[in-house]
Amino acid sequence: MTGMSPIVKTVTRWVSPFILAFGIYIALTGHLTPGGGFPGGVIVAGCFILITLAYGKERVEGIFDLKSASVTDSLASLSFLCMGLLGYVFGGGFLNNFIQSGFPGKAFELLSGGNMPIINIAIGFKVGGSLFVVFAYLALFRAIEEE
Amino acid sequence: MLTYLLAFILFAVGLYSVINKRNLIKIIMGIIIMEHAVNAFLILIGYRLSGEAPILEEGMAISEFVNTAMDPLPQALVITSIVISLGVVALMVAIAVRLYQHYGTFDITEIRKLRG
Amino acid sequence: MLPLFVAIPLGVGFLLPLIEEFRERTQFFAVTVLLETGLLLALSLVKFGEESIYRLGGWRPPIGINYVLDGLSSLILVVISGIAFVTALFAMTYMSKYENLGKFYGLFSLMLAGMYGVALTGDVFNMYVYLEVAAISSYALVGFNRGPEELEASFKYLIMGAVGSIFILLGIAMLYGSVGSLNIADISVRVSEVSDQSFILLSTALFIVGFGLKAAFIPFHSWLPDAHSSAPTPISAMLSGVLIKVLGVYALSRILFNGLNLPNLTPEILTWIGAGSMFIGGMIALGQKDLKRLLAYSSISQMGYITLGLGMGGIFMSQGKPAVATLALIGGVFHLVNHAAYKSLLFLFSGGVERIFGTRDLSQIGGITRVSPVSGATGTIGTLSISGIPPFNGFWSKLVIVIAAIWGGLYPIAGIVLFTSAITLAYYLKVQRELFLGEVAGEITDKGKISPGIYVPLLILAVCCIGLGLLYLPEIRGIVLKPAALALQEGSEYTKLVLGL
Amino acid sequence: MEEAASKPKISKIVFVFTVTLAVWLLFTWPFAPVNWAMIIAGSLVSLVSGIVLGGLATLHPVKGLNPVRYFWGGCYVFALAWWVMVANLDVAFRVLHPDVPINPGIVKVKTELKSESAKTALANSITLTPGTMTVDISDEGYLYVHWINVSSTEVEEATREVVGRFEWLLRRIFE
Repeated sequence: MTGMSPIVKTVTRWVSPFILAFGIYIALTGHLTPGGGFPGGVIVAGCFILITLAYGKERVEGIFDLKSASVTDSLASLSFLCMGLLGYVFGGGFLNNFIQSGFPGKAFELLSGGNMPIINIAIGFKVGGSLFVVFAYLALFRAIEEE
Repeated sequence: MLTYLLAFILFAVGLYSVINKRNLIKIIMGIIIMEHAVNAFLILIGYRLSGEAPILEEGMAISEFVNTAMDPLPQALVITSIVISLGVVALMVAIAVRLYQHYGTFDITEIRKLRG
Repeated sequence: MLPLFVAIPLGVGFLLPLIEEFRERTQFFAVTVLLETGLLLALSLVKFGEESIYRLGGWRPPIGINYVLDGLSSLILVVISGIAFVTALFAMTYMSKYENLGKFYGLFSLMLAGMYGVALTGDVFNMYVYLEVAAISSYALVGFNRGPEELEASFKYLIMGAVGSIFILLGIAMLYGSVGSLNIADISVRVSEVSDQSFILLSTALFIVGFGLKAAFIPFHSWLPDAHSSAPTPISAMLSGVLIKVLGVYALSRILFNGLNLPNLTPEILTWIGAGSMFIGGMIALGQKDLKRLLAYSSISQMGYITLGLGMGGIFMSQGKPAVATLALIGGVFHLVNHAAYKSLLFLFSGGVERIFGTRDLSQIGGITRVSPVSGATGTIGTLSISGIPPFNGFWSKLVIVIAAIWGGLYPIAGIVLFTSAITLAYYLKVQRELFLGEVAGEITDKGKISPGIYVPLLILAVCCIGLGLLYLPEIRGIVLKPAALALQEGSEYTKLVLGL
Repeated sequence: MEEAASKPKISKIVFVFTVTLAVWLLFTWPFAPVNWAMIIAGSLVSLVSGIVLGGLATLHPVKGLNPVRYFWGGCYVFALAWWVMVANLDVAFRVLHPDVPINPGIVKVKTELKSESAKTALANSITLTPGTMTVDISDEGYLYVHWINVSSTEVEEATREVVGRFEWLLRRIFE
């Protein structure tokens, strides 16, 4: 894949940091505003998919390639499971909010969700990683087969 | 009642496509249409005329929230089912692409080594 | 303790592909999964017979999701764990030559997690989610070899399974729209108070179609023979032995018996669907030449027995004959356990046969008892017990179903059951004649492949096939089968357990 | 021209970090009572964004920190708004006129701008202006523009009419 025209490349260069930041923002504030781990992860994956489409496979390899995406995928799901098990150990129930809800910050602030932001971030990484893997296997199918 | 009718028409369109079409991609699209019909149905169940988004804001009384907010549960269900259907559709497309590599066609009448 | 049933396989399922990204370690994966299933088997045996609920996240039942352990689900847990353990033991040797084993065992564990979730959960939508987890893993596993036929079977299974799931989801949506709750116990309280019963009936119909597609009842069966014969052998054993039961019959009966309190005509429909599947599946199996396809059609037929037992239980419950109803339900549950044992035995055996002869075509092979006496003997035990020869377990469960049908006055059903048993005997006699008794025919690819790793699991399952008949002894029956049947029959007990009324 | 993505320079990381953090703070505005959690989270997110995507950022980050360029950028926004309004009226006139005096076609125009960013901004500005739309861009500095009222097919003449008014401002912003 050689990528697209210079216009697409330049616009990608301009907006991709903001897309990434926006995706993480959506995942991070999932307990305060509409959104959450899944939409945030989709946006993050969309950022990398945009870069891959605009610049081609080679350009994205140092940033977020297939292997790191699947590693992210697995690690994120494991950390989600760990949060659940930590709730089991400390909070008395699987996925219990063992960091007391509303403990560090006041209500309607960023740090008021207990373990919810952590879980949302884990879901965001999980979704981002797996969506990118899906995209990579489908769109770069030929390239992977030829290797 | 219109809700039910709308969802059923969409559902029937998808089911028709799954049953009657011979192209793998059209079958997959039929599945997607069916899933969207069910998702739309779920969302419409939780709809309330002139309701508000179910977000508890600062300084809002609980009774006021209950009286104006829409039912958030169907929305949670729908996002879960969207995630699931994403996985199913991704797997379907991947298998369809593989099948195309083997047979060179998307026509199911030509991909029929196995008998039901 | 209950979430561990889901959490452990989920963790293993995510861990193994992660390790595979860095290093390919075939035996490590196999041993990990074996330990995992062994641990789960031990857990489910420890938990057996206990009645408890678990509140996920600490929310009380009608609001939060809860896991319910009662007579039926603890029995199902033991069945899943047992078959999974034996299958993992078998796969350790059988699958060692395949590639991408980290992904294979990862998907296997995810499938287990989904099945445990379906068995435990007390929430309809949560059941749908777990059902999809198990189903998606199984779609991918069916096409694991990535040959054209495997992919085609997988695609067919995928389309039918996806349509089934959508029907189930629509049923759930409709149920939520009219009842306003997703908790099974809460639904059973509220469902009688709903004024407009027509939507309840519609959602019941959608559930029967959807779960019927998952369980391969007869009008919806066309994917099963392809999928179950194309999958790798351990997966065939898991699919036929456990998956269709948990995803199909168990989930359906949980919702219909415990949630919807058996709406009108449902038990009759279940009974006749069961009878039809039993009869037609048997008739088609009679003409099959491929061993695995024969076994797959036989699965459809045997699933018919289970459905028939449960449906008859429902009929007798609505007729006000609780004793007969219990007997019929015991017959259904008992047959479920037995079928899990001998069908996975036969599928694993067919994998061994394929290893010896290099083909599954019945006309090209023969004389397996001379080549490998141990696996031949286990295969004989499997075929004898599935065709209902007296000392083995299959006989007892079929007997219970027939007795229940006759005692309850459903003579035509009893006739169909007996006739289907004769058909079953006929096609397994064909298998016997071709496979065990004849001369050694065909090329024997490699004798050394029948190693202990292949036949020890077969021996374990064969011992189960002989021993499971003991479940019907009155003392053991009271501990194992009767609580399971009563869990379905006494819906109020379930409600009391969950809601703590 | 493009450098290796794996080794972004520190200056690029700082540039992306700064811009992302500025946008983050604008959008969340955590200053009414100062919300340190939001600011720290924003810094972390911007840092991640800078490290991961710094390699893709502008080729000369020092230019991106020059305030004069931002002043001209502000001017350009107003100028563009004016031109868009005028072009809008022009197109509306052509559409509503009973004769529909249009003469559509694709013309080739040449730009003197060298940097990729400037060319992109030019192409997007042309597209944003009603009546003209960039179809393609070639490496030699030629743009192919679809024009609702082609007055000249000569490259020089068309360049003066379509591109000329944007170019001098864009050169001050980007080059």
